[in-house]
Amino acid sequence: QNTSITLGMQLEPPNLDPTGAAAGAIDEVVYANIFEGLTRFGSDGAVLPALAREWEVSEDGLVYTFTLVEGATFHDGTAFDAQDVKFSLDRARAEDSTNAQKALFASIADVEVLSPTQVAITLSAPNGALPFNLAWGDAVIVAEESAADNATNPVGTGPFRFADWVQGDRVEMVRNDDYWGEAVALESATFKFISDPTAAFAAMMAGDLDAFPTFPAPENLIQFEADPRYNVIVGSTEGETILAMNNGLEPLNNPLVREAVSRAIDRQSIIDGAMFGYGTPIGTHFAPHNPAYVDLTELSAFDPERSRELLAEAGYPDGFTTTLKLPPPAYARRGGEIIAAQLREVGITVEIQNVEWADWLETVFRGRDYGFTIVSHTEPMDIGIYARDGYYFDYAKPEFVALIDELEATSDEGARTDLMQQAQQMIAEEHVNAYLFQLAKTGVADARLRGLWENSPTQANDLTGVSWAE
Amino acid sequence: MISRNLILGGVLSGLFAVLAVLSFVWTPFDVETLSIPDRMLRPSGTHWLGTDQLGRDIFSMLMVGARTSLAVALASVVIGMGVGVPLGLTAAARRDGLLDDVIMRGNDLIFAFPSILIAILFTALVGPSVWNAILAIGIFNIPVFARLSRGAALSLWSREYIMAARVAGKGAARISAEHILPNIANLLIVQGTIQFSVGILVEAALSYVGLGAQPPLPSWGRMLADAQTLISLAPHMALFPGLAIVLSVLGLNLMGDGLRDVFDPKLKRGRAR
Amino acid sequence: MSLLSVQNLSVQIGSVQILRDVSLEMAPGQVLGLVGESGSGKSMTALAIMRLLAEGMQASGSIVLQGEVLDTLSERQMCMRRGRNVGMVFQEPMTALNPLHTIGDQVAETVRLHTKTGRRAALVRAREVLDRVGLEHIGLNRFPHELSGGQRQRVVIACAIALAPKLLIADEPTTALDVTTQGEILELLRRLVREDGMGLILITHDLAVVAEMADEIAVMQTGRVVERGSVDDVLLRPQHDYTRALLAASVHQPVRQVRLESETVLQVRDVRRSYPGARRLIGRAPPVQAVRGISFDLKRGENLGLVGESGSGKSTLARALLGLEPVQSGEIRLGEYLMDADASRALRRRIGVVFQDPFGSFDPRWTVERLVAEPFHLLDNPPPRRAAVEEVLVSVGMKASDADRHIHAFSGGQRQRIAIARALIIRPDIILLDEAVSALDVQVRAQILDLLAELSAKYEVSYLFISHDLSVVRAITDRVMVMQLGQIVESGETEQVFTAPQADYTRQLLAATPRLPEGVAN
Amino acid sequence: MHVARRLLSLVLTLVVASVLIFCVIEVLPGDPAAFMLGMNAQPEAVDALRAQMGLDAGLVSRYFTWAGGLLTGDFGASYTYRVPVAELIGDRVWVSLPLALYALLLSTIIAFPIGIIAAMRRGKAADYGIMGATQLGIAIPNFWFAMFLVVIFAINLRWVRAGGFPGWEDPLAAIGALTLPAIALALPQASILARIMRSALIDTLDEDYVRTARAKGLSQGGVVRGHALRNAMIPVLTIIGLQFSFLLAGAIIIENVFYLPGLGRLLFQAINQRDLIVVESTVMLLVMAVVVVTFLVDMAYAIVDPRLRR
Ligand SMILES: Nc1ncnc2c1ncn2[C@@H]1O[C@H](COP(=O)(O)OP(=O)(O)OP(=O)(O)O)[C@@H](O)[C@H]1O
Ligand SMILES: Nc1ncnc2c1ncn2[C@@H]1O[C@H](COP(=O)(O)OP(=O)(O)OP(=O)(O)O)[C@@H](O)[C@H]1O
Ligand SMILES: [Mg+2]
Ligand SMILES: [Mg+2]
Ligand code: NI
Repeated sequence: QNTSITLGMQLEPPNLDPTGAAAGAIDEVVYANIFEGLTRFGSDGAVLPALAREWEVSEDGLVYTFTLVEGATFHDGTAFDAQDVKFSLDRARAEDSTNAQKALFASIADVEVLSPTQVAITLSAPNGALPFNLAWGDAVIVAEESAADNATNPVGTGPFRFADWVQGDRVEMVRNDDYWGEAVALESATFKFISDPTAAFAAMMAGDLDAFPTFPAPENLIQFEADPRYNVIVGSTEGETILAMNNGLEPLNNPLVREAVSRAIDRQSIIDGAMFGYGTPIGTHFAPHNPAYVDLTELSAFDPERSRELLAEAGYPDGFTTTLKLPPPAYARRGGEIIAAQLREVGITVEIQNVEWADWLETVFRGRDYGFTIVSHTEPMDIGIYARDGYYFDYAKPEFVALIDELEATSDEGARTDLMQQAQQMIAEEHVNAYLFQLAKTGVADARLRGLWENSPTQANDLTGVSWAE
Repeated sequence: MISRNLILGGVLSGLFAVLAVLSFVWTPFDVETLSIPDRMLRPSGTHWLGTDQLGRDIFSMLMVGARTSLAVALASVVIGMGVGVPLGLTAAARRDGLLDDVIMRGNDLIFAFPSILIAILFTALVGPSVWNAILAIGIFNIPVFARLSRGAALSLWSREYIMAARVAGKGAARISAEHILPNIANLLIVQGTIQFSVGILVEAALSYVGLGAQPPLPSWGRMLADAQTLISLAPHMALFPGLAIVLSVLGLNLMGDGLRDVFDPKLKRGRAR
Repeated sequence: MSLLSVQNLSVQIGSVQILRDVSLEMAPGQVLGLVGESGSGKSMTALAIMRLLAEGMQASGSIVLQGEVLDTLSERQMCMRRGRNVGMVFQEPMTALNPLHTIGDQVAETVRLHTKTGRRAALVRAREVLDRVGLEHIGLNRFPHELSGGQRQRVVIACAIALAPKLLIADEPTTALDVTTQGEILELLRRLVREDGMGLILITHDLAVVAEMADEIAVMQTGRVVERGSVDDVLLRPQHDYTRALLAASVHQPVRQVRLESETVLQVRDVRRSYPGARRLIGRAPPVQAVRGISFDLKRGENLGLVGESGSGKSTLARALLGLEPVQSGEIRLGEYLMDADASRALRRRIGVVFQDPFGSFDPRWTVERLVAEPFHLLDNPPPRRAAVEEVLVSVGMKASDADRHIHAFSGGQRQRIAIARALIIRPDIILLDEAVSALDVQVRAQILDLLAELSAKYEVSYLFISHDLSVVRAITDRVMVMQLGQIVESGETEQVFTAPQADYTRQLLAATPRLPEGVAN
Repeated sequence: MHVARRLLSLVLTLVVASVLIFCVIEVLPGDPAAFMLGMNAQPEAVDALRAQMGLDAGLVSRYFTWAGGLLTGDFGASYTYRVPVAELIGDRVWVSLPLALYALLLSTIIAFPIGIIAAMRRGKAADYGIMGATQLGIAIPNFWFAMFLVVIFAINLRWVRAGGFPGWEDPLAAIGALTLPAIALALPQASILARIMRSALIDTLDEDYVRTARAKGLSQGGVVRGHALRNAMIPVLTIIGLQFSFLLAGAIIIENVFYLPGLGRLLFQAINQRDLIVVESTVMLLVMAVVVVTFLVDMAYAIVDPRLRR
């Protein structure tokens, strides 16, 4: 009986501390395996209890009282208790915090230890999303003794303990026999980092890997599908892939021009050409698997004729020229080539510039020095970014900001759905960005493996339920 | 004597040069128009070498790619020669002087940076582009030409005809231009063709790792990079750009060899052994 | 029984005939001198005997060594004869030894190849042989670059005689050496022949050398032996026209009018020139003193000779006079002006130069017209180029139409004429001739010497004539200076210096110079 | 004396190179701290991280810290991995260096015999065959060749793994993992080396001392073994030295094809993550490798050639 697993990942995490860096690759290794939070995401995106067995919300929605599990210990042997929760949350929201998602904790006014197994979190304003926020990898609970070294020697409460990290090659972890919860089936797990898609394909084919949960080359999936040794697992992610437009830049500040751009793009051919058919077309910034999703693709249906008319109407009968900056992922690089060709058809000339992430963050995201860019927003439920002031696509229309503020303060599900749909409608009609497709999670695994996540509500490779078939 | 190498090499390199020039006015298909339904077609009567993952005609892409490759390689040879040869000539004219030392140590310094490192640094600095590739390969070429021309010039400086020119009151610059340069031209031409072929290879490598030509400009190296993950699905996508590189480099190298035979009869002279 | 008998030896490359029916005969213990001008086939003959011709050369005819027919032996068998039965010494001592092996190993190699001795025993033998050639003080573990030219040539000879072969072929063994060193090497060869009863084929272009060394002489011309006989017969009673012409050229004296005027055109006072020493980590090695305080005057129309062995500083002095290099002290005056490294063009115009290498002193890419006119750079208003070039070409005995050709189209003698034309074109007061005839065949040399004498009379130019060849200096100069280690050890009227040398060094030089016997016909 | 002089110029080159590398890399756009924290990071969090990384110190003081560290072997800590750079590089060197040496070994093993055969059969069919093959070898881009090697030997035949590196605990597996990359790297090297070997040998066979040796009674083969080969080593050594730089450049690309955790991949990754200190140290190390190899080759001349001793 096989009790170990070797997983492939395209990107190597820069370090293993999910509370100190943004890289999704960190969560892909440690989330739910090594580190746990008060709450966690299930494979369907639902917020489930984790280190907090249960919680209660006060009448006014301002105080959350979490009851913690008992008997949990950190991998270094120290006990887990309410003090650790306070420490972790205070650390994340502190003045000198280096938490990449510090905003998640912005609404917390105070964390109070009621007893070793009870913590009360007081908010400055009601926030129905707190359990959701605490499920993020950035909100995992760490111990004061080991927090500083988590980057290289992560110590959490999860079912696996960290064993070894050969930088540039792999991270190894072994089963934590003192785990407080249900024991996991696997005794050890290895995450191997293979950035090159060809090499990934070869490694999978050669049997060096048992699974590649997010396989980087969708074009090769046909071959895996044809091979009975492998299972191709296709699911969804939280990644809305968009052609972001710089709303603050002439002529993209003109909604007519933006609509022209949206209509010049044939989503299906991008999905086919860049993603080899994997991906769901979207017409707004919202995940199609979310119950509140509205299909607005018709608002920006492919229509080059109309696109040219709109351009003429906006005063650009001969089109215009701008830049298209592409970060490294294949969806951007490949999609960019196709979009450039499609835009050229209606007279818009784009100059493609491939940039690395660090460069993208500095020039596009922070410096807003771009015309178009393609990026996948992988955070769950992130339509709120359209309300941010000075965000990189520079929208933040007051009406929309008001809408989002109202949403934040609302906890009634029906009302929330309504507000979310209004928000979707508004950005789709304004064509803030051109909405392309929801990124698919395309994984490959040994046909005998059971229990791998199909979808990706957050970037994680939760191994707690994984086992080998007899 | 015109050797077989020279003819074969000339024909091969000429072929690519013609394709590159022709691509300005005509290609079988437009390389900027995509046709997703027609992607990854095998070679056929319509698409002589098949199509790529975005349905573009590979033969047309190769033609335009030839333009990129040849232009990058040529430009980098021009940079290398343009900077390296004057440096080498100056160093030779000031042999054993401080300037000579400074130039040659500078050369050693550049030489210590493999071209790919230069390219990586440039890319990080200004982003990837054809210019970046040209500059990286060009800089890498500088010490090659500087050393070559210095070495050759040094051996000429001890010749009596240089002495005669000095007796005629000519200065170092004038002698370098009138006597040295024409007499090392052969050597430079031969080395030029070789660096040209090296340039094509390096450009392909740089584009392959994403440091060279950027889309939508077709480039052989990038075509290979694109073909990489598709190699078992559409091997022709990897085969033809690779062959284009091999044949053009081969052509230039053969031409270089042939030219050397023409210029340097010493190699053909058999001596008593 | 004869030692070596060569019958009707012919060699051709493709359709080009290089040797035609060469026949030679020699007895043991004899020295056969093989003479002839450059390209006449002397080396080919030697290589054909050794069966070391390059691939693609076909030889025919018979070669019999000590009664054994060599030309039918297999390559393997031939390898066993080379080095053991017949040894060979080549011209260039600088390159004839493998730079990476010690001299001991190189001499021992011959021994180990042919006898079943171990390395140690072979080295013992090598020591003996090296002692015999006069290298008693040189260790076996030295490398060739650590030896002087003459010493290296001795090592090459040691390699060849290590197994006491019956025949030694020496192809121009002394051409690259100084007269004094040449004398020593020739003496060594003579001794080996005498002591071992070895036969020696001595190949040379220098008739005087053969005259001193050989018992018999064979004269070659364009691949044929044109005359063969005893030394006396050939030298004193030459039968063939070519031999006569060769002899005449060797003793040729150009007709010169001696015209000494009092005007001094060049005045050299205590000139010193040193080269910076080799660089070290910090600083440099002590400088090389190439010229150490030389003073002399050159009068208008005078022919002044400068002799001295290799490395004595002759060329260094010449470069200083030409203003090509700075001097550390002393002064060089042309008339009333000082000549130095940044002399004006007007000053440089007064002095021209002709170098040794007739080919290397011309840019192969330029036409003769441009080449000859190059010194016009020194003139502010040069005359029309074409006419001037044609005129000067004619004056050195060339055709006006030669101006359009490139330098490779001319023979060595013609090239040297063009070099002289280039020096003359701006009518300098002085022409410096640095080994200007050393690279030429005797016959061509005679012509050039005549030309120089004629031009000197016609244009009243003064010559500073630098050469290591005493007979040439004697033929053309009025006054001579003898240089050793950067200093002038003797100077005076040419005839006087040659007949009654004062300095030891001059006497040594003269003694070492081979001479043709008295009575060689003019 | 000569050794000391060369050593001095080596040190000088390295110092200038370090300044150059530091300056170029420090002006790169992109902030390591911002990269680490991603899109949702708040500015004060980025600033806090910058301070933690020591990035708020002045340029000059950071240079001296870094350069001083280089001397003592303390290269600082990686911005992203948070481990000592020396450790990171130390691990990678054990992949890159063996790979380079393996490729060098392969290429000499292939190049020497065929170069010698070609020289001795000059103008014959074997010579033309070998010369043609080497021309082709030079013209084939090694990464393209590597792609086909992977397809054939790893994916189709499954003789070796497609890539990756199992570590040196199992030396046989480690060597197996390096074999395809080394072959891909060695192909052009071997071709160039074989050509140089041939022409160097032909040149030395034309030398006067070869004629002298023949006159002693040495056969053609004996001359090649006893005299020509060692003399031909001088140009061959030069080329081996020069090729090292190409070998490194090639290795950087080949490591990507075979996903070997070597210095080249470390470099690419560090550049992308703006892990500047790793980039600086790695580039410096690679440059140092080229300079040192050039120096060693120079020293090797002295072993081969007595004229250069002392
Ligand atoms: N490898 C060769 N190929 C063609 N011709 C050659 C070759 N070697 C020599 N020759 C020609 O053979 C002729 C005889 O040459 P050889 O070397 O025997 O002359 P030599 O009398 O020794 O002259 P020198 O005094 O200049 O040494 C010359 O005309 C020369 O040009
Ligand atoms: N550029 C130089 N650097 C250092 N030393 C030099 C240089 N040129 C010449 N020498 C040395 O100066 C001395 C004189 O050399 P020079 O060439 O003047 O001799 P020469 O009498 O012309 O000899 P030859 O008859 O061989 O031409 C020699 O010891 C030589 O090694
Ligand atoms: Mg000869
Ligand atoms: Mg001289
Ligand atoms: Ni030294």
